[in-house]
Amino acid sequence: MNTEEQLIGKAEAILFAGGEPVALDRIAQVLGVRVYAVETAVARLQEKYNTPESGVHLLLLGDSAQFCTNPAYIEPVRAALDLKRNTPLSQAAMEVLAVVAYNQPVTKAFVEQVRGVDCSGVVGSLVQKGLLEERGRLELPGRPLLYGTTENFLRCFQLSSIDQLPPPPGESGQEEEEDGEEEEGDQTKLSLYG
Amino acid sequence: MNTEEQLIGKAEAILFAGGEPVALDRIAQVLGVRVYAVETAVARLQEKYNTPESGVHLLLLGDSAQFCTNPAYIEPVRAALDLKRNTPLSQAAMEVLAVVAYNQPVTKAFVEQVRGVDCSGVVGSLVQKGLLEERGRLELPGRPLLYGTTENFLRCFQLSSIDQLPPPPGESGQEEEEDGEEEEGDQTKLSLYG
Amino acid sequence: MDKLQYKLEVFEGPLDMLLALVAKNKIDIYDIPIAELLEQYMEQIQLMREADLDIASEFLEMAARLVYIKTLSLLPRQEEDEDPRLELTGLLLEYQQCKQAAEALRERAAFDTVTRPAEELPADYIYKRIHDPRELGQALRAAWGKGKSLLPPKPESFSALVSARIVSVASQTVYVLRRLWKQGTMAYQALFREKTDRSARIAVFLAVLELVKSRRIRVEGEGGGCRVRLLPRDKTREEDAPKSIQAEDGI
Repeated sequence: MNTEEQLIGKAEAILFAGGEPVALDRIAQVLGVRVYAVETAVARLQEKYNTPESGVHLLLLGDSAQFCTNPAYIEPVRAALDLKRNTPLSQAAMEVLAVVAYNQPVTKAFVEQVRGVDCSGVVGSLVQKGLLEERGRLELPGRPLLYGTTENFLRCFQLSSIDQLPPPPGESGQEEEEDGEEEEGDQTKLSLYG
Repeated sequence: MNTEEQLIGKAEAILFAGGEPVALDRIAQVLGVRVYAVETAVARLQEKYNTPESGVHLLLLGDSAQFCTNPAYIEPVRAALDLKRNTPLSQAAMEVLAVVAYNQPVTKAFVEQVRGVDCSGVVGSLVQKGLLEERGRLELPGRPLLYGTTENFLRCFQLSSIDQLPPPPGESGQEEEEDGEEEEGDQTKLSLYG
Repeated sequence: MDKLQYKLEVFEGPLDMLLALVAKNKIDIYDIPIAELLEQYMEQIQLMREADLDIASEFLEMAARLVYIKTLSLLPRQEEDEDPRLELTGLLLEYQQCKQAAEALRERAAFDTVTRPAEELPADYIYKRIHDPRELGQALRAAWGKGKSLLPPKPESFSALVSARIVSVASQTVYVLRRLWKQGTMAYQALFREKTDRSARIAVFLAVLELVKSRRIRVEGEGGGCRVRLLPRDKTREEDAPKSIQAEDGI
């Protein structure tokens, strides 16, 4: 029913029209093929698109894929579309993101406990920026909201899945004071992601 | 400053991120090249994109260009992006449909009088769903629109013609106030549908 | 004077401030000299006060907490009692990791890709589900039941304000008699069903009153269930009937 070329073309059309990250199993379901076939199609598209000169790159974000512009061309794109430069995230925002990213899904109360300060405003603005999202509620008195990171978060931090986060500083951090070898350990770990 | 490949890539990135048609002279201005160079770049991109299997096509619209999905793949794209609005009919929609089906052609005012609530939204959405259609106007002050059911309606309700509608239990309802025997009548009729 | 020259840092919170003090004084986080830390912490709070900074309540809570830990550590302790400083150590470690993770994330941050808005494709609204035709009958019955509820005022009902349409009582007397002539009796409310505007409804109501008064009709029953019955001709008395009725009778 689908030649391979058509399958790739349809996946390309869906990802392109979607704008947002589109789940690969969604594409598989619509095209009536296995997820594996979509993964292969996406890999072929990535070969085609992800060259240093290409204007468009195809990113894998978790179980989804999304087209975006080649970062090398951000300046002309911003200029042509009158896009504002993103203001860098504040220290508070980075800390909240880090706590959520490594512990998700988490409540705001958890984040506040780690940071020792109220985080409502920061969490709200990260949700608004599309970096955090609500993930249901915790079945505890008060049914607090749970938060997790978004696919947009993955894109902004150049991760293809949340597993690709740099190893949490937790383990090595605790050893820090004890054996003083954490730097070496960290670097070997980081080199895997560099 | 720009190799030809880079120029093409930048134009591609701008057109991709723009979404809407982007004027070629705008691209030329941003990239600091002549419009002619952008036209050449667009032509090269068209060669690359506009194949029958490609998911994305590049259209030239006067002095602008725009990426869009290959029209041949519109169906899978719609399915994937949930652009098929096929949620089951609401109770309100079903009632409006029934009142029209048994009394067509009727005005919206008639349906509203029967149901006792405003029906504009529901009638509009039933027309959009291809279940109701306009059937001219009533020659009365204000010339209200008349509505009737469609071929698609017959298909959805498995009827080969409108005469095949099950006998309306509504008739006894209409007599309700007049003969005082509607309850008994209703029950016998309802047992057919029970 | 020394204190005033000390450049006041901006802290993310009390934990951030404590970590800075720990680092500055090379304090062993696993064996916190609580009295010394408390003193330095209070010094910082004092500096903030002098600089007229808003001191968030969290800073004061932490001060209270440090005082509490200090008090506990002065009390004699049993072997099995937990070191009161342990919780503070835990908090500081956790926050330290949080800061490190934030730093690692920042290095990865790249806000230099632009995505595309979703293409605006016309949706396919055509309904395709299959239903049992009998659902229509059920829906019709449900719909008829609802008509009894009150409609919001129709735009036409306001037209009376602009151009009052006068419905004469006489014409409605004829209407009531005609309806009853065929059936002899009918539900009172049914008389009003076709009368949508207020003027006609009032005219019908007045016509009913007049006909009752002239004993051409009788209203039987109560409330919503009451019915109107046409009385036999011989029971009426010509002299009581209003002129309009007489005119009708003459036909």
